[in-house]
Amino acid sequence: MSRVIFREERCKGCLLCTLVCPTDNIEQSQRTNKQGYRIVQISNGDMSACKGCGFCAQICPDEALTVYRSKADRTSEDLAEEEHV
Amino acid sequence: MSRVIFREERCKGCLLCTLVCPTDNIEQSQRTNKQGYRIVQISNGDMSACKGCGFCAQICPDEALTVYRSKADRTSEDLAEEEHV
Amino acid sequence: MSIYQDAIIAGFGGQGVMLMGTLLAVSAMESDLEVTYIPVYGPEMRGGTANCTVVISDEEIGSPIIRRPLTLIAMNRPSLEKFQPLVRDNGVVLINSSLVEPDLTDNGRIRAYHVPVNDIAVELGNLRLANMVALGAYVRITGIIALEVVIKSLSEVIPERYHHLLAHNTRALEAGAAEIEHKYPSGG
Amino acid sequence: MSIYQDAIIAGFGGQGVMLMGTLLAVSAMESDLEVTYIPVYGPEMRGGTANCTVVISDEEIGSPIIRRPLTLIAMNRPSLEKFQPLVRDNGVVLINSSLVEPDLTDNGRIRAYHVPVNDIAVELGNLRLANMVALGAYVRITGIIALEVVIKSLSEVIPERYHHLLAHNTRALEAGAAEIEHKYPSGG
Amino acid sequence: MQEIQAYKSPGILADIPTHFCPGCHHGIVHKLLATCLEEKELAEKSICVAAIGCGAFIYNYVLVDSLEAPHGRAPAVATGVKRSRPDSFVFVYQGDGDLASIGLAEIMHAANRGERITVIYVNNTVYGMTGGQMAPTTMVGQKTTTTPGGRKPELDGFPLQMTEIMSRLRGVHFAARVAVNNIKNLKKARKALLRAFEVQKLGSGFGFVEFLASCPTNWRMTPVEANERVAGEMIPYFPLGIFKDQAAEEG
Amino acid sequence: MQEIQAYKSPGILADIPTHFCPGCHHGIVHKLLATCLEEKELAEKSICVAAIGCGAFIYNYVLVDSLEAPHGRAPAVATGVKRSRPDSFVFVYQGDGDLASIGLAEIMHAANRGERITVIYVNNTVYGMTGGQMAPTTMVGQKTTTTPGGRKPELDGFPLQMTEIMSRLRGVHFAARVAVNNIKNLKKARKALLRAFEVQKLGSGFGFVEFLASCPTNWRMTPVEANERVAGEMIPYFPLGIFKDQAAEEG
Amino acid sequence: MSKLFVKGNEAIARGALDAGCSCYFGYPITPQNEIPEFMSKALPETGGQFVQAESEIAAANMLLGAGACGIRAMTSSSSPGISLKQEAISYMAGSDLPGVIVNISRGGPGLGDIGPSQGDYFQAVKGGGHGDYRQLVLAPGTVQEAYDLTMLAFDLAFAYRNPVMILGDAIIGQMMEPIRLIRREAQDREESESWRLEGYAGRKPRVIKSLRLAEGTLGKHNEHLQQKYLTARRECRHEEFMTDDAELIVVAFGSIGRIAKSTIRRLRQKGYRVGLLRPITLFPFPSQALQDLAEKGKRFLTIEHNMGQMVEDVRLALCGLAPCGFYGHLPGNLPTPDDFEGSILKEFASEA
Amino acid sequence: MSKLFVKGNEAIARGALDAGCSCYFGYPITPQNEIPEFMSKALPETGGQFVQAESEIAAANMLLGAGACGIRAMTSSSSPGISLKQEAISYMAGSDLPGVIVNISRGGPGLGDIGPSQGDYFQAVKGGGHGDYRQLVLAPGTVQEAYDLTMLAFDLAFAYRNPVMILGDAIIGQMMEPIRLIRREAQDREESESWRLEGYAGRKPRVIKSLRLAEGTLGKHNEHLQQKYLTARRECRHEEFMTDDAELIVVAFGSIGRIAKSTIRRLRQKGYRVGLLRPITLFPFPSQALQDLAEKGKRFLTIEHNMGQMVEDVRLALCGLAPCGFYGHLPGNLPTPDDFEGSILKEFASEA
Ligand SMILES: Cc1ncc(C[n+]2csc(CCOP(=O)(O)OP(=O)(O)O)c2C)c(N)n1
Ligand SMILES: Cc1ncc(C[n+]2csc(CCOP(=O)(O)OP(=O)(O)O)c2C)c(N)n1
Ligand code: SF4
Ligand code: SF4
Ligand code: SF4
Ligand code: SF4
Ligand code: SF4
Ligand code: SF4
Ligand SMILES: [Mg+2]
Ligand SMILES: [Mg+2]
Repeated sequence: MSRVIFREERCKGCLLCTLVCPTDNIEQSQRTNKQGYRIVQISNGDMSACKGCGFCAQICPDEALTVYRSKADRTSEDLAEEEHV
Repeated sequence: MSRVIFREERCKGCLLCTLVCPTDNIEQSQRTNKQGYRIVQISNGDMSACKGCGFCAQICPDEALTVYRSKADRTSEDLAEEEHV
Repeated sequence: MSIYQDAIIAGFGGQGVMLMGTLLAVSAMESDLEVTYIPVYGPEMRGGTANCTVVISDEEIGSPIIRRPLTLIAMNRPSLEKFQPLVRDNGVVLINSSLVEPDLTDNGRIRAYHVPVNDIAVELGNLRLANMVALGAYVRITGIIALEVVIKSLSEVIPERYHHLLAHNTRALEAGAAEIEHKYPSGG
Repeated sequence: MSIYQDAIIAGFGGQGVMLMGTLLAVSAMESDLEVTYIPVYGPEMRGGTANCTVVISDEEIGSPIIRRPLTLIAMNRPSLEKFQPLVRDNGVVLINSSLVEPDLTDNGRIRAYHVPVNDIAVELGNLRLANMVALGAYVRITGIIALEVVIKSLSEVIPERYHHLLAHNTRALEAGAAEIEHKYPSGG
Repeated sequence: MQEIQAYKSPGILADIPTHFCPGCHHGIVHKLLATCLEEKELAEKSICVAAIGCGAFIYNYVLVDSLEAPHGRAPAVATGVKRSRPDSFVFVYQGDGDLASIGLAEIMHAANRGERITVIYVNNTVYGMTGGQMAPTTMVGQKTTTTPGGRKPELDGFPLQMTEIMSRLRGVHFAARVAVNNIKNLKKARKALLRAFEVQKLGSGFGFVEFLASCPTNWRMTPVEANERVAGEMIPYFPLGIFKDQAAEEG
Repeated sequence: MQEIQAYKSPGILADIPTHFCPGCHHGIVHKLLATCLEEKELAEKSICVAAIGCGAFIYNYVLVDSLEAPHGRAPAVATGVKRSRPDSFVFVYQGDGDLASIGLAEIMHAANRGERITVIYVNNTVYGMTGGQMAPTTMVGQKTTTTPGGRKPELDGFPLQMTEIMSRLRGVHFAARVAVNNIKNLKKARKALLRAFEVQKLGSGFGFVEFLASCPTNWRMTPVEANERVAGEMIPYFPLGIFKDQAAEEG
Repeated sequence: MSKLFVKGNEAIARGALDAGCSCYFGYPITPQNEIPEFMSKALPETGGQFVQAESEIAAANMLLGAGACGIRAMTSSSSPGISLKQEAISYMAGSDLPGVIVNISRGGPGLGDIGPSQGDYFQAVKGGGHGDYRQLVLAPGTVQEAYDLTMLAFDLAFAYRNPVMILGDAIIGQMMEPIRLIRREAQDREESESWRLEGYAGRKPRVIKSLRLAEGTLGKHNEHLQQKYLTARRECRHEEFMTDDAELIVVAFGSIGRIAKSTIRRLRQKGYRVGLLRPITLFPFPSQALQDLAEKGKRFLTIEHNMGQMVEDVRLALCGLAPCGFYGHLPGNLPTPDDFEGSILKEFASEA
Repeated sequence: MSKLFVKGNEAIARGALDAGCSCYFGYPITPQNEIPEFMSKALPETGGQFVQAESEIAAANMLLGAGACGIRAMTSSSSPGISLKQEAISYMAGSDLPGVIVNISRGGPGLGDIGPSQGDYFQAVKGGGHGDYRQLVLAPGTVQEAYDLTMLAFDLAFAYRNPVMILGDAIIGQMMEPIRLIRREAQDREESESWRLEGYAGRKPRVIKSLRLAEGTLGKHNEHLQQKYLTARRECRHEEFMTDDAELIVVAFGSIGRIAKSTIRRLRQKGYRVGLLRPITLFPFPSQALQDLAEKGKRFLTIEHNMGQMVEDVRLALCGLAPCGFYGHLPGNLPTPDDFEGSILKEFASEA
């Protein structure tokens, strides 16, 4: 299972990560961080859908996300997809 | 017969008039004016070739020429030519 | 002695602190007092905190800039941390206790008023009214301006297209004032 | 007394008056004298006349600009008309008599030298040498510099690609000097 | 369980919060730029010329030797830099107000001279830093603080398409327009930027990459709405693509 | 014998000698301009904005209300004039150094805004007034006082083709390149200028006419040689013609 | 008439409109953006023209063009942008053209910051552009004055056919205060009739230019300009506060003048006999007022939000009659009344 | 070494080359065109870079870029062009960047003429750009000095990391005189090593900028700049001529200084005890030298080719110790020694 780590204090709640996640794995939370931003969280607290594609981390303007992709998720299809988009 | 009048003191001897005269009616003279420019004159002092087309006056950057075109010279060919060049 | 009051009003960008400042200032003007208002502006505002300074007096006002204010409205924690140390001894600090823990208050040195303005605003139906709750409380504490004048001035500072919200704002101002009367009966 | 001479050199744009000035000045430098040279420049030069000023001295030179020169070389009529009135009383005026009628000369006030420099140059085979003829004459009249130094300095002011013309220029300088010796045996 | 990091923060990107507003595309462009510099091993020899605009603080985030240029003049400053240190890698980071308004002469002349520099041009159709005034790129009808009734072409002109203008100058050897509004465009942007860097390494001419970017704050939109406007309104008028790649065309 | 005057000096052309060098095309352009102003009966309501260059003295020759603009800024000055007095007829007279170098931002933005002005642009591939330095239009290989070895495109860039650049801006409603080196071109130039004037009268947009011109002095040529260079070297790179005529295209 | 609560920037924009300004040319820069923003809405509504220029240079040159048409027009910017306008301002002075330029200055040099500073005094007063010209410079200290002086600026610009600068700072520009508007008669359309450009119909063509090549003409023009500046001396304006019995006079302009007033009030309460002279016109400079006070035996302390610029004009005015101390508040640091107390007390101590 | 007969402009270009200048950025303008023209030929021959910029603004900003790389570089222009460089100069000062700017000034304001004038003194010395900065200003009076001071300008620019201006006029630029060249050792490549940009390999990245938003930083920088300017006072240079026994000291700079010398020589012959103080550095200004003379009881007359600019610095230096008269030769009129005689004699009469 791949993992997404949030650095909550860096999140500005822009939701761009939610737009690019192919599995709708990220959603807005009810919490605000110290800066007053409404941060995001794993949808329903369930990490299992995450493909570890890293799109969320790539687009996050604030480097608030780190994605650890498990080898298992690294299917050849994913790789192919990455190449062709 | 058409006539070309030179205002010698205005001529700068650039010779552009000689380039556009369809009848080679203007040439450089040996004389310099007060400003030190070698001025132009009617070729061989013979005005008869002049068609009165006014090209020389049109191009002269220094308004040194005045052309009086005699009615006789105003042939329909000339007019046609003027329109089409 | 002559009338004099100054205030720093500070909070997050979206909390409407600038509007609080202008409303306070216009109310002072409508009370025939001298008043100046100065905001921070520019890239400093971006993302971070916003603040403004209001000076009210019955005499010509010299400086619009106040390094050590008599009063402070802190709408969030960073604002309290930044400005509380600057407040003059025995000065008034109004704290948005919905967002700021009470133990951050410098109780010995200043006079602190803890008002849960966010919660009151949410109760009134709109979190965005928190600023008006706070201003209502502030006006009641300091007594520098009559609450009625503040309410009357609302229509001057709120853009015409939002005038349908005037009643809500009025209620929020009143709720803030009421909270003070209730919680700090001796204060203000 | 100390050595001091100044000159305005003036003519049409194409007559090479700037070259005369620099050659005179470099010759002075080569004679271990102090010297300054200043040309007119910019749009004023366009089409119209050109002129420059040379000051030579054995002392540090203060002003490079001379309103009332001691000497004048007038290569054409407009130059004479413009500068002759400024020449100091008893000053030297060298006139290109190929282009300027003698009756324009202010004979009573100044010392005039009429030299047909164009004609002499044409005789030497090239009208463009007129400036050197004039300078040769000037040097002989004023005696401020030795002709030989001028001739030696030629190679410094004439661009290398024209060095095949050095001999022609030398001849022109000499012709100018000779004309003065011949025509004004007492002068110089 | 074995894991790899799916996206690695480039080492030259400072690990500090940015001053950008939530969802501002400047942040994404910064990341991409840093990534590409590292990928091409250019960071150590880079000199960044920062223009004035919300991107002015790039030196706080992309940690290479950096220089601040007066508003609009970054291409001239970069010319001075590159001519002084021809072996360094010189890139310029400019906004649309900076590049296409006050600095139009400087960008066009640096491009026309074929200065061996790379220009990263962030077009967000507005003056971001100063609070949302009309830019030369503001869309027709777009409301800004100085076009309260929307941009009117009869008075304010039409939005300038800089990549098109740049690509027609012969000194320009690479010109592309890209976006970072989704992963697909982000990848294309990366390729274009790498290619622009190569052009400078080849020493042949000027490289230009226009980034379409959002400015949620001054567009008065949420970051998500702003992100969508890039595709919905900007790309139709500012088409994406590689407009010129001289070396590729020649070779 | 009955006679007519074959060419009439326009009345608004001052009857005084010009400061132009022998054979300089500025003189011809001045005449043409004056003729066209009279023909369209525009002189009385004209405001001429003179740029800095050999044409700066136009107010001495073309006798209309005139204003001097700082070097390169004539289009901005003219914008101020036209916006203040929209009923006046505003034309600008600029050289290639003025317009295409220091003033590139101003001309492009005035054009892009579609200011209702007419720009007469005299391109002689050189800085005339200051003594023959390289201009943005100097031809590749052309020797000038600042390109002693000839213009080198790798260092100095390629000559800018302004009419092409202008005609691509949407605010521009008329753009043409003409020459005055012979009678045929002179007539075409007249037509183009008249058409540009009409565009301003229509109030639709910006009009631009580029005149290829000689500068015998700084080309170090005789006037005749210089005149020939226009056809021999300039026209091949700067092709003549009407590049844009919006009204004609639309209607 | 009732009061309006506005920013200094808006007060300037309103002052311009009420003075008959019909064209505005500007380019965004903090901290003066409220001026173009206000104008972009207000001018088209009254038939005027708002142009967001491509740069400060273009804006200044548009102003030159409008000035030549005899139109009341304005541009505004802040420090770096004002530096870019210097060539055009010099041309306007050289061409006897009116126009109003607003500098809501900020901290420098370079990009500096966007806070208040008075670092542009020299540029404004001695002429940042080339050549021997001056612009009239007005320095408001309150929002009301920002409004009033902007109106005055237009009148002076046309009376003297010269550029006039409003020199404020971020405090003046950003501060809000109540102001009272002045209703003006419709603008005198005749004021420029004798020289403006509008097409020569019915008269001889006019030329407006600064190039003066013919011998003697540029010299004559420079003489004419000097004469103009001498005449303009009658426009001197300043405020005095508690100077009558003061031993020490603080000289300070603009926002610093008003902040210093707070300090002075406080020190008066403590018994110090200190007063204030606040120059309102920086050019012409109120030298006479200073001399008058010096002759009464006062001492002087100039306070500026810079490293010492106006103090030179103060010293030149005092001309040895009295010494003048200086306290420079560092540009980049916000000034408050507290900051001036020490230096004033020190100045008291120094000679007392 | 033998002498060379060159124009002042060429002397400046040669001085730059001999001082190790490897980049030149310029834009044509009379009367300084010989500088770029010379450089366009000479620089490529020595492996340097000549760029004809699209404008004076671009040229100044190229200079800023080259300065940041620790390269010896130069730009040159004349009055209107120098006005356009003010923003960049302010940025250079604000970023502690070296660079040499040459102003061969001409008559103003506006387009003015192309003749000599000293109308740009204020702009050069008080700072025509925004903010509290100064550039060092050197004013040659001879062609030799034009060469020497240009070399010095580069040394000072790097010693102080500050822009340095050579302020000449059309006389200095166009005049030809013999000069002696100085052969220099190859340039010290280390002078900028501790701060220049070249890629961060082997060290930490560097940032060169003038923006200072964090509280206190801009203030600190302004303090640092003032300190720099105080230190620079040791660079004061001036020439004295026959001051020892003089009653009256003429103060004049640049070409006017040398022309006044002619007048003084002439007056000495007539028995007048008049001397000359010619400031060579205009900033820092040789105030001490003036004070020293004032203390010896001399009187002063400032002569300038403008309407009165340096005279303010003279009066500030004299500080009431002695009065200073002024004669301003009209910009636009050529100055000759005759022109100064009358005013010197008048000054003599006034108090004698
Ligand atoms: C000479 C000058 N003029 C104006 C400014 C103010 N200013 C700062 S940033 C900016 C424009 C920013 O817009 P853009 O270049 O589009 O960048 P963005 O912030 O949108 O990324 C302006 C006008 C300045 N700093 N200097
Ligand atoms: C700000 C400024 N920079 C430079 C100049 C000097 N200058 C005068 S005319 C000119 C260029 C003229 O060239 P161009 O525009 O091509 O006109 P031309 O003389 O060739 O017709 C220059 C650079 C100036 N007057 N002002
Ligand atoms: S790594 Fe991919 S799948 Fe997982 S949360 Fe991020 S975007 Fe979604
Ligand atoms: S993209 Fe980054 S900053 Fe934006 S919501 Fe997601 S984690 Fe937060
Ligand atoms: S009028 Fe025609 S034919 Fe006669 S001289 Fe002139 S050009 Fe020649
Ligand atoms: S065109 Fe005019 S100026 Fe030239 S030679 Fe002929 S008459 Fe003379
Ligand atoms: S103002 Fe716009 S461009 Fe600037 S940081 Fe915010 S969103 Fe980004
Ligand atoms: S220099 Fe060239 S452009 Fe200028 S007048 Fe002479 S020929 Fe014409
Ligand atoms: Mg932008
Ligand atoms: Mg040209």
